[in-house]
Amino acid sequence: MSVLSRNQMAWRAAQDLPDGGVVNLGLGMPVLVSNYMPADRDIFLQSENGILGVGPEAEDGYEDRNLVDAGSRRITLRPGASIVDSASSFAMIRGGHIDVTILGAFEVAVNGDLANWDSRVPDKGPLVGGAMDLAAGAKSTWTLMQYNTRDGAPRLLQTCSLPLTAPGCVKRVYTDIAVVEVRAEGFVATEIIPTISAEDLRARTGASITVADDCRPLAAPTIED
Amino acid sequence: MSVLSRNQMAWRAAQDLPDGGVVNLGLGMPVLVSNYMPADRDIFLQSENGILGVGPEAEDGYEDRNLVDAGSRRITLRPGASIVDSASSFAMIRGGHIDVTILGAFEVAVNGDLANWDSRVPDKGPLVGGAMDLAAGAKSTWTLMQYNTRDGAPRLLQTCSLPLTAPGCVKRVYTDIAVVEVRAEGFVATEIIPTISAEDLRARTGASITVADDCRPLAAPTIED
Amino acid sequence: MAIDKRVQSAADGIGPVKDGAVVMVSGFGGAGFANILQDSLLEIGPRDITLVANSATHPFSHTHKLVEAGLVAKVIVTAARGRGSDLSPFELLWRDGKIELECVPQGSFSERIRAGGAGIPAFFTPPGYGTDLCAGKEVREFNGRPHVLETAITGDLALIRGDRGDRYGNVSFRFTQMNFGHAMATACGHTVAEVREALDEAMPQEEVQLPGVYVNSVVAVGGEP
Amino acid sequence: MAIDKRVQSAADGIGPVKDGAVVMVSGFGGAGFANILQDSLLEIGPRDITLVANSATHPFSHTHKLVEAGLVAKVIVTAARGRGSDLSPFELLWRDGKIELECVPQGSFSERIRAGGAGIPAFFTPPGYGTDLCAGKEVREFNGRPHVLETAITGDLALIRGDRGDRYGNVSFRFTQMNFGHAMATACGHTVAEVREALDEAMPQEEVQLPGVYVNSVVAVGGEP
Repeated sequence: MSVLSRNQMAWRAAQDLPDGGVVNLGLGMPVLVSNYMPADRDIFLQSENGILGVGPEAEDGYEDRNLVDAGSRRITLRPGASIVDSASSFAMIRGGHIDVTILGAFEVAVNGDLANWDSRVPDKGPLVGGAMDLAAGAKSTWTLMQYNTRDGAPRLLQTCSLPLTAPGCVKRVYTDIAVVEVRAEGFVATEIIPTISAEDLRARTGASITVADDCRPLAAPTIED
Repeated sequence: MSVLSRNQMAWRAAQDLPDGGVVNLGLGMPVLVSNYMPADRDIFLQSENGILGVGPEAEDGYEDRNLVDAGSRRITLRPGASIVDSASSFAMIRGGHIDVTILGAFEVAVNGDLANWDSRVPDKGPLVGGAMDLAAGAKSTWTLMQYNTRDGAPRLLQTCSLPLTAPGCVKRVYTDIAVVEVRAEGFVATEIIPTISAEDLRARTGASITVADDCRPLAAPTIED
Repeated sequence: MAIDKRVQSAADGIGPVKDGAVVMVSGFGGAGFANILQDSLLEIGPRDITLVANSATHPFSHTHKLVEAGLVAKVIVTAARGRGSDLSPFELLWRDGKIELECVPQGSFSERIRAGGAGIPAFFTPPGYGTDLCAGKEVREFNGRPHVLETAITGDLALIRGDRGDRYGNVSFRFTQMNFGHAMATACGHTVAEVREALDEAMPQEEVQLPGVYVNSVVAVGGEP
Repeated sequence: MAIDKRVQSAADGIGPVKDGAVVMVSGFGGAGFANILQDSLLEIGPRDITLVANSATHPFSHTHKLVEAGLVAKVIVTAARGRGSDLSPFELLWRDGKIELECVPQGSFSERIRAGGAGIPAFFTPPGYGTDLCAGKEVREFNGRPHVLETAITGDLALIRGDRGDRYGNVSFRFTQMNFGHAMATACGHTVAEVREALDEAMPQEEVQLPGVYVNSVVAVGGEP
């Protein structure tokens, strides 16, 4: 099996969402997770523009321009959904009422530091949105990202080189080649795709990483892109 | 004309309420003010349990036990009323969105200090409610009170002797014998009942008080008690 | 598992309560008292609880039963004065040093609870400055005006009263029934709502006043609307 | 005079705007942009305004027109990045030092505005700690965790978008149209709501999402629901 596709990565992260949990999915790849939530689990998706209970995207012709998520997608509501204003939505986030947030990331450090909002493109304006609030406020912050940059540089690092989103917040990292937990003792790989050796993984990591004793093969079903 | 009755005092204070204003009336005598609001002014009464737009008390048989004001009166709503929770209600009060609050008082000091919540009855528990928030938060705080205690002691003082509700908040005092403004230069009587001389008034006041150049007779229509 | 927060009894909703727990109870002005839940808490009988409620002595709230039964080590309230000149059960215990009392201005009380639910540990506020209730608190000037630093209140258990609830924990309130219920539900580890009516289907989103994320259990207890 | 906050035009609602005014504009994710009011503000043409809005560059919000016209001296936003790699008009002005930028995490942004309307000048909050956006801000530990001190944002003028409004200034929102509109309306000296439909009669209290006390003018502008 080769590296996981974006959809497969999203599928893999979705399998760990807690039944009955409240989950916020960041823009970009994380929002794909909503397509793969296990059917036997009842999960509420929160969107930071004030929705508790985001449903599927609206079908063509049934969109409502005032029913959007934080990523401007025209969506529907699931049964039991409710809507609040932005201040109340972030009271929910900051107050620890979100069980899991899955965010994109540029870099994650061995102490859980997250850098996901500023890649230092010259002269481009900043865009922080709710990233810092979600990273600091959710009970668990997971990231969903390629293990390495396009140039092959590591994203799992001893120390982040890019501006931080929040210190010490990341608990787990889902990638195309491994699932890595950020524990007190450092990065621990709990799943690795079969074609990658522990040695390969270490070479592609910018910090010390150990392989869990019970490390399993990282696998996902075939998903059409 | 003799001293004003409680209802006449309430009538007098009601005449100064601003058209289109938002007004909070404290428990006890101040709530009587709602009976005498000028018919040509459109005034919204706020109650700190979350009502904006308190209407008249409910008639017998039409009460709703869940529609009450902060004084537990079973009330109605006026057209345009809305209801929020306590945190939002005090955000409204603290945020300066109440034009006038009329509160009862034990003592008012020449610098505007208000004492209206703790008369130091031995062993009785405290009851502060929203008094401190209203006194500190309203744009204007007026008091409605007898000019003197039952024993004839002054309530308008150089310094309050009872525990403060809020420092420097009172702008105007409505009483049974005079209307007094609390100005930078001190107490200034702007209306006095005709049977009381300036000398009498000074003798019944616990601080220096001046009579305004344009001081008028304090008068109110006859009201059945 | 399809989420269903409806339970058969108050005791099922409350579950075990540890000695020393901080318990919040809604209700103000005669509306929104969670009395059936308080009766159940009395039977469960935890010791040394801290009670966070608007009043320790309101005759309509069963809070006084918890106090009289000796379950309460401390109250955080805005009112603790029995009616009339005789001492209430609370006042007798308080006079004899058998119960601790923290009296808080009502706006600071509601905002401290909201802050507890919103992840804000402390805030500066004008009300209470210069009064006995805020003696010893940190003071700082903003815009030339002194403010006191107030800290968040959080709890282990919130007992609130609503009108309708659904399987997702969404709650609606009738008129002024909401008062402190919303903030309390956000500020506690476990929230139980007693409601007149529990709905089989999801409440329409525009009727939800307290999102289900803040409610762990819903108990239908009937009663007049 | 019977209250009637409905006005015939956006310009009537906004009235004169001083140079240097702080103007807040609602809208997020494609919903709730007060674009007709922004077009009117463009015609009124105040100089050196500070714009408080979620984004300085959102293509659906006419905020960018105000920026391009050179009316804006400073923005307080959570996003200021144009789409694609080319620089947006905002980014060009910012690069050339012609516009000042304060970028705020979205939860702190919404809470600072709520605080502005709620009379709270400052609060401690976890998000942003340890990041460039909060460099230099006061830090204090609560419960073993570092927090930054954030200060309130208030404004002179709020331009918000709602669904329906009534003569009393009460406003309802459609789905996620509310976002920042509620907090902004509470935090500004003058608030104008553009709504799809203005009602002759009072909105039923249970439909009111923004109480009329926070709204000075209501302009019906039509548009799809």
